[in-house]
Amino acid sequence: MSVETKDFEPKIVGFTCNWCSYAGADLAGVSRMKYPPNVRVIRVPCSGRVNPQFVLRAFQKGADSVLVSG
Amino acid sequence: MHNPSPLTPYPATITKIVDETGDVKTFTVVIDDPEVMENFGNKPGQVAQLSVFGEGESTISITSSPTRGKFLEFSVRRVGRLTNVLHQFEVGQKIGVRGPYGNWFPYEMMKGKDLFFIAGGIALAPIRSLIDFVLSDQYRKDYGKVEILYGARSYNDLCFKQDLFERWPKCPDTKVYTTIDRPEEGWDGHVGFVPSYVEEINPSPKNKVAIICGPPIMIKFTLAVMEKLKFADDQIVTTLEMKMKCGIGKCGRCNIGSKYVCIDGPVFTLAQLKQLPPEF
Amino acid sequence: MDSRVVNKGQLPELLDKLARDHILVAPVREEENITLFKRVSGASEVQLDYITSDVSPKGWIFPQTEKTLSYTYTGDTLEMKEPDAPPKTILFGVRPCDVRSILALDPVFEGKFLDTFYLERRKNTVIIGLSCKTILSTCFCTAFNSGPCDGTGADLMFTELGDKYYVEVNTEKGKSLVEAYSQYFLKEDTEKLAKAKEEQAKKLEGQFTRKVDLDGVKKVLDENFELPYWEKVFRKCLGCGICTYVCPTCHCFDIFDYTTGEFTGNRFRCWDSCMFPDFTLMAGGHNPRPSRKERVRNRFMHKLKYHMDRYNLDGCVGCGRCIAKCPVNIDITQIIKDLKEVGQNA
Amino acid sequence: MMDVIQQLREQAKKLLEGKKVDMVIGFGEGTELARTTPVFITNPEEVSALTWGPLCANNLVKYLLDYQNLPGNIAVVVKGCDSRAINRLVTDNQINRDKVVVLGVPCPGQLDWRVVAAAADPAAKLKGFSDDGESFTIKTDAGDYRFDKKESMLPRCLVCENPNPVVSDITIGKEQPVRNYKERFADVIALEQLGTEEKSAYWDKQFSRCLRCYACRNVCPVCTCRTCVFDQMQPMWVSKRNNLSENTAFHLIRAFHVAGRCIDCGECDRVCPVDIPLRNLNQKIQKDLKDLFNAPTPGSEAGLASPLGEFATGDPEEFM
Repeated sequence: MSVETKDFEPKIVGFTCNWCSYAGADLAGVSRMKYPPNVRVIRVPCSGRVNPQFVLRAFQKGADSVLVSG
Repeated sequence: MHNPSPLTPYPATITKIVDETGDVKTFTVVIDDPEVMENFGNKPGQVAQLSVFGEGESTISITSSPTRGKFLEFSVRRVGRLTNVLHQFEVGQKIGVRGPYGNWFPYEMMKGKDLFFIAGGIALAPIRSLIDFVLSDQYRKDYGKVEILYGARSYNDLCFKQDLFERWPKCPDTKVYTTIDRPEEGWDGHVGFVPSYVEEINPSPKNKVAIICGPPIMIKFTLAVMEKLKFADDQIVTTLEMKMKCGIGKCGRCNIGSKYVCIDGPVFTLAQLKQLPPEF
Repeated sequence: MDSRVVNKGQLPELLDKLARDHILVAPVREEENITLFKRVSGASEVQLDYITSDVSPKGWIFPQTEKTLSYTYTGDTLEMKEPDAPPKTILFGVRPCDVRSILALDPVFEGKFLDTFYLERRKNTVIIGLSCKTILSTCFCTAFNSGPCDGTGADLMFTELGDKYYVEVNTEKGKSLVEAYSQYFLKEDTEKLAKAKEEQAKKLEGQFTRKVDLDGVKKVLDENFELPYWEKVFRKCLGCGICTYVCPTCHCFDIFDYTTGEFTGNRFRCWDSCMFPDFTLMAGGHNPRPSRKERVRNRFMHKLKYHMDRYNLDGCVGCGRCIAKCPVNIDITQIIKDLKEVGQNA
Repeated sequence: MMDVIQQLREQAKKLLEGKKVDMVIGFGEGTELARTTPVFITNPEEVSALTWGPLCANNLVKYLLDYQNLPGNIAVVVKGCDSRAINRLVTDNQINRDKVVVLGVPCPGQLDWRVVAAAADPAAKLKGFSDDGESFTIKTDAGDYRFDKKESMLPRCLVCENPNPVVSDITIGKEQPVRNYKERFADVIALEQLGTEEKSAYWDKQFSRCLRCYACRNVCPVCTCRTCVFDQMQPMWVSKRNNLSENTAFHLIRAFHVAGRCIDCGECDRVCPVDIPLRNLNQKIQKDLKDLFNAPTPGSEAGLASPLGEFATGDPEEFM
């Protein structure tokens, strides 16, 4: 695995709740705060919408980590 | 190098899109390689596999007659995954085409006879190729009177309006009947279901071949009418629809008994259908 | 044709050489009870004493997953590429029933439209058959005029006799392999071995416990599509795909695209099963075989009638895998027996 | 054991003749000595097709789903492990308890039919069974065959929790003692001991064999979705490609879908044509649920909710 190499850029899939985390990420953007582009945000209507199969599928498709936030 | 696989489509370009109804579009497609297009050799009633890359393939009947020029027309109803995507396509975009597959309408056998076409809804598409074929300048003299009966739920659901109301009625010795299921403002034509309209018109079976295509329920009742009108089983021709993947008789899913619709069909006479198990 | 002898002691060396020079596929034991045909790197991995493999070796000629096309498609531009021709493969240790099954598959992929993927693999594969030594309770290949030592269809047919393998060279492909490794394929007087093989075949044929007589079954199916009998069979069927996936003669497949990037993707064909509800389900929602009853009937009709109608070959080879693997004991030999009875009572 | 068969037939006959049920689902003689097959009896004259013994591994409760919308009642023969499925399906509102007559049969354990088939003369005719607690004897016209339970039973029977049905309307046969031959989660614990890489290698090897025949899903009594996620075309969650990645996705998604509902009947494990130890996967989740929520095996009591489907204030909240 290439995790050890210095220039490793993880791909993180983030499932974020529309009402808190996504709104938070949105606010961060509006406030011109910077965060690394490694997180690919997917908005969900509620973190309860996240099925374990979404997480598995993200890993299967090459995500290095999955963030569920809500 | 090995031989090209029959599963590999030819690249083709969409050259025209016509909105037929709310959920049916007719795509005019030209295969990019002119030599392949020239020798495609589709006969009325045959089908082709359309590729929408990323979505897969779908079996669609070729709705244009080879007599009308070197292009292919496909009328596609938006029902599933692939057709949804295809409906978003624009002129100039590329798709894949392979074929032509299956048998064709027995136009040799029909020579010298009167033809009575009966169709409902989207099912005019597969028999339109034969209508255009027999109405072409080249072959019109070989056939007798041509009558076309076409019905849909409403005026908006009638496909090929230009053909129905402008092109076909102008052809010699041709009559077009159209009907819609329910009365509608602005529609002064016939109102009623296809089977009852057939009974009303009361076509004589004498020296006539009926070509029927439509939803199963329409076919069922129309066949009952045809029997009443004393049409023999081999005077009735229809074309079937089945799920297909390969189109070349290998993937094993479009069988009705030991016949594959993709190579032994899709065109069957009623006499032939009666030999097959009722599994379609 | 020609026949040779391979000394039992020299077989490992021969297999090592074959594995070094080609892709060698042979029965391999996985876990406690499972034998599968896999690529091997040498004789030590080969399970010579296997009885039957859990999944038929057909997958080496008609793979479960096969790329038929890769494409780059942007909407306006389109490029397509077919995969490269498959490499030369040696399929070693194939039982007579499985060899026979490949003969049953051939006409499906031949015909008016030549299926190049199958035919290229078929052309590039040398099939080395291996006579059976043990008859399982599920075996019934004798019903199809085959037998435990039947070499029909194999390029080379090995039969273990004492400390020797009697090798029948059946085809040109087999012959050239024998010539390339002539130091192992000894030219001995094989008349005695041929006789010994006959005797062994006879002895083994006496060990079959399933007596299956197909006489009249096709006639029953020809004359009856609707039989109340199917009502009895389908109820217990779970609708899984075991029987079709372990079957050496099942050939149904699905074709679909798998995108790998924004503009790129591959087209695959994968085994499909007529026992699955979506097999015949059309986009519009109509399904000509909507329940398990129609699907079960279709499968057995395909094996016992449709394949015969189309290709004049048996659609079943009597390997017995579906009998052994079916979780609810749906047994094709029982169905054959019952159908015969139905025919006699009709 | 033979009197159980007799009673089973009598009860079935009574139920059918009295029009209490339209159908009896039970075990019938198979096409080989070592096998049985599900039978569906609607005619009281045909009850003699019913049988019972240590070769009746199938969980027949699954078939109730085929008839869930029929107006009539159905009787089904269940073992201890199968009976948990009845509770589970009732809890999931998949079947109506009032429309099912449970013919509970205390189970002495089930043999792996392959072991029996390998030992016995395939042409032999079955005459009967006997059970001395530690072994079964299968009596045939070609002689008797003795099978040690510990050696020859299905893996799931070695750690059986409920030899006696947890739900039953008519119980047939003597109550059976709980005999555990090893720790219930012994196999899972052994796997847990492996390092991450070893675990991954172990499951990779197992999943790469998968044929994706979906027998594990189709036999599963708690797989009740009308359209399974794996049959869905849009979106296609898992494609038909057979490779390690898709196979792993299939098995893990399935394990999560039955998490908290899997009744541990072990049918997935039994039916797998390539012997993937699927029960280990489901048992790992069960063990975790037990450790976290002290959850009993799903279905072991009537009305038992899934630990993942309800909230209790005492639930561990390690990340809050």
